[in-house]
Amino acid sequence: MSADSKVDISHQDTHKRIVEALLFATSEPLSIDQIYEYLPENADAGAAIAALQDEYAGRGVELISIGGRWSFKTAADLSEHLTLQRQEQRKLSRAAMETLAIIAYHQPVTRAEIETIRGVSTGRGTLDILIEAAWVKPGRRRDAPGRPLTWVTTQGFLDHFNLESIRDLPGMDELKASGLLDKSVALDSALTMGDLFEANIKENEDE
Amino acid sequence: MSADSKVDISHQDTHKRIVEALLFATSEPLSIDQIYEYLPENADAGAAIAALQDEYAGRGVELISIGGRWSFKTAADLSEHLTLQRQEQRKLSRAAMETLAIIAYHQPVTRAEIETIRGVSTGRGTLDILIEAAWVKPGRRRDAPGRPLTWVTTQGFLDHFNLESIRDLPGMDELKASGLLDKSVALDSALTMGDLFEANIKENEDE
Amino acid sequence: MDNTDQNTDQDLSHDNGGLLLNLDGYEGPIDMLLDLARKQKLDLMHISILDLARQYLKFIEQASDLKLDLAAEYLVMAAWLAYLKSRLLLPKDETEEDELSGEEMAAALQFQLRRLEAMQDSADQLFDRPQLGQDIYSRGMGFELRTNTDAHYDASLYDLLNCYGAINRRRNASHYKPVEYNLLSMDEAMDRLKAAFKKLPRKGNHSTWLTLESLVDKEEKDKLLTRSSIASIFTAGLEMAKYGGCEIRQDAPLRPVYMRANIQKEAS
Repeated sequence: MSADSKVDISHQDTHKRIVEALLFATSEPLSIDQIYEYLPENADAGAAIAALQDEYAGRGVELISIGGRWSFKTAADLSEHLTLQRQEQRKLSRAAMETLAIIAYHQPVTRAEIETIRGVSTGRGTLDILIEAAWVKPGRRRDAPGRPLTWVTTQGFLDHFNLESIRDLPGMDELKASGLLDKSVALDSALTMGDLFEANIKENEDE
Repeated sequence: MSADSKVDISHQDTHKRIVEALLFATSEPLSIDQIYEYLPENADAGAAIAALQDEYAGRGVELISIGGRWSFKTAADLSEHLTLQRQEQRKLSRAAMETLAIIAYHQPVTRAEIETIRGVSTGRGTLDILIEAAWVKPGRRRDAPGRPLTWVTTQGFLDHFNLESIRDLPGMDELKASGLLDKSVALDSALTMGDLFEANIKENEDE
Repeated sequence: MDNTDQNTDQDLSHDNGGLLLNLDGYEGPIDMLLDLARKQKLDLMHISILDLARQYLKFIEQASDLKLDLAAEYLVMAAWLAYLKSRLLLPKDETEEDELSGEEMAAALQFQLRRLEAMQDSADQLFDRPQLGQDIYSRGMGFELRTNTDAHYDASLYDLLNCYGAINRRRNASHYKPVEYNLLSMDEAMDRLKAAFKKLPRKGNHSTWLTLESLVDKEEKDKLLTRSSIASIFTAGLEMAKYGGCEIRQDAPLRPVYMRANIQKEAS
């Protein structure tokens, strides 16, 4: 008899382990009937579940019943610990970067003006991103029909781009000189290139 | 003092519960660094993991380490009881299995070395299958003429075959001791037969 | 010799009757050699490479008798094994020090076979292990851990300026009109050259030399027009010279360019 009951216990333990593994590995909560499909005929799924529920009580994971189906869930009191605060480095989209550039150079500037300059309408998210990054903020309303809101850059913008003031942004001339605004260079440079007929041109210039 | 140590113990318990919930919630193995992201600064993730590993030993679900990452997995001995949700897996060709074994045991290994060991050129699809299964990936280029690419196994390979590390590959120690994994010998034998095979291999690759 | 060969022939056709049919099952000649070796039921360390070479060559012979198409690699292996066989049977040639001895070649082949066998066994052992998704399972209901992200945007001043430049380039491009440059065309240059030649006095078949410079309008303030005039008139001169209508001369580099009309040719 004692040998028999030992076998029973070890069987019960195996059944409990199967239920445990099963509930862990399935992608949906399981009903008692579904659990029985995985167990030998003589098994007691109810006892296995009860034992597991006891063993997991107070742990980081708990065995709970939802509408008669069983499932492991992380303990409710840990939810805040399982949420991660993350600092993420993101690349600014082209649209956002252009919008920022226009606000920087043309501030205070309305959304309509930004769109005119960019030649495309500005998506809802674009300004949001710049506000979230704390680089732009609303300025005064324009004294014009509809009193549209204007946008200006922030101190945070100056800090990030290491600018003393907004006046330190390179002007159009400087942008041109750096090649950032250049369009066609070909024929203009023909005038300044080395001369085969130097004498000729000098003659012309003298006159 | 006793109050303090009580607080410590309860903190430790909370940390353990967080780690437990965390590892239970994710299907991907997590590194210690990833786990630390969820814990307060003073926490000891190693101690929490050690305690959990003890507590789960012999249960239906076990805490195991794969390539230095931690994950709960169902116990291997329950495999036959959990067959209902077995995923239909594509049977790998013998060529692919051999190639995988060669990469696993000889890594980092070049394609030419794989071909020398197998004595045949590697079919176009063979490596593809292993890459698609996310079991192998390109390693560093070899510092040799032509700077050939080497191949190594992935974290996913360890995960799939339930290996803690490459050192735990079956028979690894014996193979090493027998000199069969010796790179320099491999090259020597490549020299003896390689000349004869080379032309033929190239022909095949051109097709 | 013939006798023994015939014997082995019979043995082989008996032993390896299935072998011919199973050629597709081999991953290559070494794989097949390994299978032949395993049939010797010996530890690979103690296998007779010479016997193995004989069996393989016999097999290849049979295959060619049956006109089976063998992959090139099987034939290459046959050639190598035939060579190995001769090296093993013939007395050592002491003069050829560079080449491996038959024994060394046999050892290399044995190593190849042992290594391939080890890898094949390892592959089997590997796939006998409990596999994820077949024998062991990871969390089925793995939920996404929530992450609250504080986005931190990164952008350089260069990006900002480059973008502003791009906007301006784009705006200008949208109003782009081809600039009309004031240039002297080839036709105009040709006309001017011909008119100049006509005004000049003739000597025999030729008119007087004139300089290229003299054909350029000295009053012109537009430097680009001046430069294009020089280029166009010179090119027109070359065009005319091509069919003998004029001659061009320059005494030295950077000296004036002279042109004169060749009346006879021009007329003809």
